[in-house]
Amino acid sequence: MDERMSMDGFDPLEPYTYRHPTQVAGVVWKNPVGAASGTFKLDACQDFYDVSQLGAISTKGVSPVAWEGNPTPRTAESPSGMVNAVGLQNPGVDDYLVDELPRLKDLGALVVTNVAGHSDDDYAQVVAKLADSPADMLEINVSCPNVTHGGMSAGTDPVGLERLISRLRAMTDKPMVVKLTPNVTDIAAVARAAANGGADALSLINTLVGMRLDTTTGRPIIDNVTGGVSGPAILPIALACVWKVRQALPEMPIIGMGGIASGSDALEFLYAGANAVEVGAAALVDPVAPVRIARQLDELLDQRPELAETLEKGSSWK
Amino acid sequence: MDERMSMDGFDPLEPYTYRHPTQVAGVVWKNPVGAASGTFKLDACQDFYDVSQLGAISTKGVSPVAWEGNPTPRTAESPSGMVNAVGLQNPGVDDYLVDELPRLKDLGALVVTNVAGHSDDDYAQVVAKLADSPADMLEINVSCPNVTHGGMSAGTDPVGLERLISRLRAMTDKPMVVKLTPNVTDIAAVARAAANGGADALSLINTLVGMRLDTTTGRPIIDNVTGGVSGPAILPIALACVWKVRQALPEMPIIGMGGIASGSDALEFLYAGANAVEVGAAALVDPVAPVRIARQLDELLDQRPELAETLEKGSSWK
Amino acid sequence: MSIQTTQFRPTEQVVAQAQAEGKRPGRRTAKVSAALSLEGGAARLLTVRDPYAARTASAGQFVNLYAPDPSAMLPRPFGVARTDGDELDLVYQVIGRGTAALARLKPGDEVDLLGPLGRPYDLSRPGDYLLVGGGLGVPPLIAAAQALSQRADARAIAVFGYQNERFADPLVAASADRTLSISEPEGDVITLLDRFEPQLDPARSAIISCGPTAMMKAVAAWAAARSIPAQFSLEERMGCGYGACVACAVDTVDGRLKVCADGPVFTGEQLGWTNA
Amino acid sequence: MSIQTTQFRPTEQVVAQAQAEGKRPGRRTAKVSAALSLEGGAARLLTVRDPYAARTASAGQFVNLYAPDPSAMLPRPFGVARTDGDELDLVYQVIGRGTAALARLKPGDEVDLLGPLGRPYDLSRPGDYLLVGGGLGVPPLIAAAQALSQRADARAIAVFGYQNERFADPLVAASADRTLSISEPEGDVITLLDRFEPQLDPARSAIISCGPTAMMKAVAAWAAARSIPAQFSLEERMGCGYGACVACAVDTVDGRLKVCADGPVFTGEQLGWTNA
Ligand SMILES: Cc1cc2nc3c(=O)[nH]c(=O)nc-3n(C[C@H](O)[C@H](O)[C@H](O)COP(=O)(O)OP(=O)(O)OC[C@H]3O[C@@H](n4cnc5c(N)ncnc54)[C@H](O)[C@@H]3O)c2cc1C
Ligand SMILES: Cc1cc2nc3c(=O)[nH]c(=O)nc-3n(C[C@H](O)[C@H](O)[C@H](O)COP(=O)(O)OP(=O)(O)OC[C@H]3O[C@@H](n4cnc5c(N)ncnc54)[C@H](O)[C@@H]3O)c2cc1C
Ligand SMILES: Cc1cc2nc3c(=O)[nH]c(=O)nc-3n(C[C@H](O)[C@H](O)[C@H](O)COP(=O)(O)O)c2cc1C
Ligand SMILES: Cc1cc2nc3c(=O)[nH]c(=O)nc-3n(C[C@H](O)[C@H](O)[C@H](O)COP(=O)(O)O)c2cc1C
Ligand code: FES
Ligand code: FES
Repeated sequence: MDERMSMDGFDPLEPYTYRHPTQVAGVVWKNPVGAASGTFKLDACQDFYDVSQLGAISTKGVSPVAWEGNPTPRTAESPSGMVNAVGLQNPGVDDYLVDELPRLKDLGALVVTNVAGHSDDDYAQVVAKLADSPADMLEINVSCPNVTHGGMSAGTDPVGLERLISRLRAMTDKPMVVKLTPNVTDIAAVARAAANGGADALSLINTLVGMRLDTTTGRPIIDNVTGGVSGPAILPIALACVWKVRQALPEMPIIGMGGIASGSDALEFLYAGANAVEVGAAALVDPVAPVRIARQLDELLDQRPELAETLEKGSSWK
Repeated sequence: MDERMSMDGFDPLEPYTYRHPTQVAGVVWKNPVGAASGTFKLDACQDFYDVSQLGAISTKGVSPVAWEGNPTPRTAESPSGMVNAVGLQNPGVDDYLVDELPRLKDLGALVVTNVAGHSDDDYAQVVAKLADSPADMLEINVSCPNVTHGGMSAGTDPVGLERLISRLRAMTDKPMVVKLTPNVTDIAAVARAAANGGADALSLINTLVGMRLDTTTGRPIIDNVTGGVSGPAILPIALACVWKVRQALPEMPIIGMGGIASGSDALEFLYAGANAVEVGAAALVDPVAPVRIARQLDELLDQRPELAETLEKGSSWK
Repeated sequence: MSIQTTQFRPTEQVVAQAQAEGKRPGRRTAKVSAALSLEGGAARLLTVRDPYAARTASAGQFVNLYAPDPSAMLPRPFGVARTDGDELDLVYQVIGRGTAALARLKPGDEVDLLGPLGRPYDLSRPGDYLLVGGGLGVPPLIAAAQALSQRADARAIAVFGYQNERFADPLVAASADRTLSISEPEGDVITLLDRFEPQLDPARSAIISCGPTAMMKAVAAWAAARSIPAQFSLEERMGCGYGACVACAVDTVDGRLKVCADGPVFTGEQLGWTNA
Repeated sequence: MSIQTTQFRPTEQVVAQAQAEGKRPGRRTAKVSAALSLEGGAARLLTVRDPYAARTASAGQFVNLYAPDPSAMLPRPFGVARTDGDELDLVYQVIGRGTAALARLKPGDEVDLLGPLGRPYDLSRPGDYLLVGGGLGVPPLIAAAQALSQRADARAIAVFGYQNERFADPLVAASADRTLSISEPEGDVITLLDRFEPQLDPARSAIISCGPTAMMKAVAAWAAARSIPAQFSLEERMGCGYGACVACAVDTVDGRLKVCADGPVFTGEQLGWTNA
């Protein structure tokens, strides 16, 4: 009953055989729990656990060239959450192809490469370079609130999004996931546009636009003024987004995320209609959180054979 | 330093003279802190404090006829927040005019009457009946996510909103506040539409669409499936909305709300650009919270003479 | 940059101020006097020192406890189970996050509370009261037994149904005139009521009940068939617990009422549970 | 319906498992051994029992503490100030919500922690170390004094500037060869460095520093003018503290690096703080 006690014996390093795999757009994940983009770094995380234990690893957004990101401060706390404006700092796709990606594959990880851009051409350039790479899936991030051009704007306009995804679709056979923003009036409309463009799966949600101010100075804490809110605070909002998209697109594979901090939270996303989930902010405050959550979910699924069966279909409660 | 201790001597009943009034659309509030719509009921709250102590009282949405609201369960918890789908249960405007409104006025409260509708005609009917009432301000709620027609849909379409507000504007001289939803791609566009329609002030934010599921049954906790998320969890999102609207409309009076639980949170909204604030969910978990927050803010404003001066203008950090 | 939903406000101070002004005391911080596990963990007993709540609560009323965890914001309502001077007892089960956090409280710790809240059972008539409870519905009935034990003109017969462990029997037996109980494999409260019926004078009896809705409806039917007046204490998910948010609606013959402020106690007539 | 960001995981168990596999231990729960106020409340000392962190931390490294309040999610990084067997000392000031919650911890309470994190000061050269600290930058320098006190070939001269109360003097004096300190009305660390200069042999000296950026830049200029190698420990708002999120970027001659994982200690050269 007391959850605090329930993982006393949890050992992120002990060999563990997951009993409940899932599938996302035909790709088998050994368990339904992945690391979310931007909250996983290979060098940092492999010190704490074996990265092949996760269902998938979604890497930090990669852009055509190196991006230096936003000035600091880049983060602020909020109740049960955090606001970040990293601004997609990354060494660029060429570096990614020779460094992080091969190392991740060598370690046995299932890799979802997150693709960032300031323009349609940017996305196309990155996808072109990834088309023959060992990446298992591509995740097109049209939902980052922290870059001035491209980023979120690409994910708020269904017409532009469908055009972008159609273009990228033609460039690769890799399963293509489109990552959606919740900062829209109708997420189902955007999801449909991504589907029409040829998305094989959707991941949601990216962060919500938010800010904090310092009441001693009266100024924003984050240099970028606004940032993206993540963490448990956004859990109910993310669940509603997943549920709405599942209602609109009954067959579309969905990777759910937003505030997941326990196996029970992950299970809630599966009931809302996700086929798999990813863990973001929770991994920042405990490096081994994604592994813990994967084990907790595995145990919860043992008690729910009916759900395990339909897992790959995205079994919402309806 | 330790906030826990800072209000040891707080006495919601002790006579207290507020030193920092504000103005919203020409109406003087004795302090910048009001009770948010839907989280205040006269019968319940006056047992705990003198309701004239607050800057304003925003009453529960009133509709043309009595509404029975949604079936239960109507609420679920979320991390640092709650989801509700009350569905605007209220006894209707005729009852309001003879019962709650006169009683509130007799007690010396400054009353912001929140107006609900399923259609433009509904809103018009209520505003017509309130035009000659003793209500100090009207707050047009075009942002409730928990009713099927009208409600939030009215607040997501700038064109329809401008038309609605223009129509209501012609019906009354009362200061008219339009309450905005954050569930839109561009809140500034909606704010501009309200301004063009003739809004004297804006209040934001209403709740964000969210849901929770019961992991023992796999079904939604709330009968209405989705509801509106409020409480500290939404604080950073609300601050960003206020800031964006303040940037778009430098002169528009703004009543800020969303997750305020302390005087310091209230101050943060003033820095983001609000002229006044309202307390919602925090009042549900401590009846006297709005009074406590008003006192805390009053003390914080003592140390910020520069802000007190510009308070009535909505002094954002820029 | 504060994000606390409350402040530390010692109960004595809050209450003294409120009473001086004729207002009800708001949320306040009280000390835990005792925290025990009952009958191998079937339920827990929490004793809190809050003179105001302890001295003013009537059977059927409840208090809001707030989890010692600001991220679990909403109130946890619990029926007042027993009062003793400045202290009140709550009997509860660990269900989710909030009750798990409450279960970690130790004597000397602090817990925030509001109340007493809601309208109590009407125990004004003399006669025999059948206190019919199931599961975690028993706490207010323990309080009723305690109240009735002070009276010469009334008797309390506890009729408790459990899933397994009969964790509340010792608590109610201290005050009730008789304690009948049963657990699931053997039957339910209707089994007990049927057995007790020969000793019952319907004309001078009343039923007060609390427990799962299905159980209460069965009790209502049993009572209606015998024309015994019955009162029921309802549970509903709450937003505030004191009447401000209308989260806790229930349909009654008087319209949609609030469980927290118009109840939690309603008569069988109000609920329309009067068909035998 | 769990919404906890962590689980209770006793430090011994987490560490034993990680070490057996050659991994670093993740977040874990440690016991508080002591919690004191220093010099009339200018700062607080928290002693935590975490054998792994205590036995592996080097001066300049930090640990993440997590507020005993799930709604304050982000880590609170604190420089390790002193270690003693299985225990480590942290010296901190109450700034906001998280440190306020930490200040309520009592001996016997539990607190979650991660670390040690980051790269330590390089203390490998023999000679004189000037430990130049300001305000709440002094904790890692106390650790440096402790480390240097174990060595025959090095001396530690603490040069501490305070706003008011000289709260850390007794802590550093226990290990430093000399302790110079000053508080604001009288001057700053540059005042002290200037005074000390006659006794200084720049060729066999090094500066290690931590404190407000303005102070460290002044120290960097002072050091550069005398060709004394200097290392600086930076502060930045963090998302994770262990290198996963890139929230804590700093521009260096080697490009944009992470304060938490590539630092917090950087040389004056790396920071480009080499103009006298
Ligand atoms: C008037 C009243 C009196 C009650 N008296 C008792 C009692 O004496 N002993 C006892 O064990 N239980 C009692 N309950 C039920 C008790 O309030 C819930 O078991 C408890 O709130 C669950 O909290 P949690 O944090 O463990 O669950 P969580 O699932 O974490 O709670 C999440 C939210 O849902 C609410 N919730 C969950 N289950 C219920 C429920 N069954 N009823 C109402 N709200 C719920 C919680 O209050 C909280 O707001 C009473 C309920 C009401 C309405
Ligand atoms: C490497 C490093 C070592 C540090 N060592 C010490 C030390 O030994 N003693 C000490 O008193 N302080 C130290 N600090 C600063 C300390 O981390 C902050 O004072 C503390 O996090 C404030 O937390 P809060 O909850 O009181 O403030 P809040 O304002 O409630 O914190 C909100 C968020 O902002 C972050 N934050 C606020 N101020 C700072 C700051 N100055 N630096 C970094 N993050 C901040 C918090 O970590 C938290 O994530 C160090 C900082 C860093 C980066
Ligand atoms: C520090 C940080 C950096 C992020 N960077 C990216 C990114 O590069 N690409 C992306 O698609 N999402 C990024 N995200 C969003 C997360 O992948 C995730 O969608 C979001 O944080 C919600 O999940 P959570 O609440 O579990 O964190 C980032 C989130 C955080 C907190
Ligand atoms: C239970 C409940 C009922 C509400 N009812 C109304 C309403 O009738 N009209 C309205 O405009 N807003 C309503 N709201 C929204 C609040 O007024 C407020 O905008 C929102 O909750 C955000 O503020 P908070 O986080 O402080 O609660 C309601 C909120 C809650 C929690
Ligand atoms: S719970 Fe808020 S009115 Fe009953
Ligand atoms: S704080 Fe996350 S990388 Fe440094």
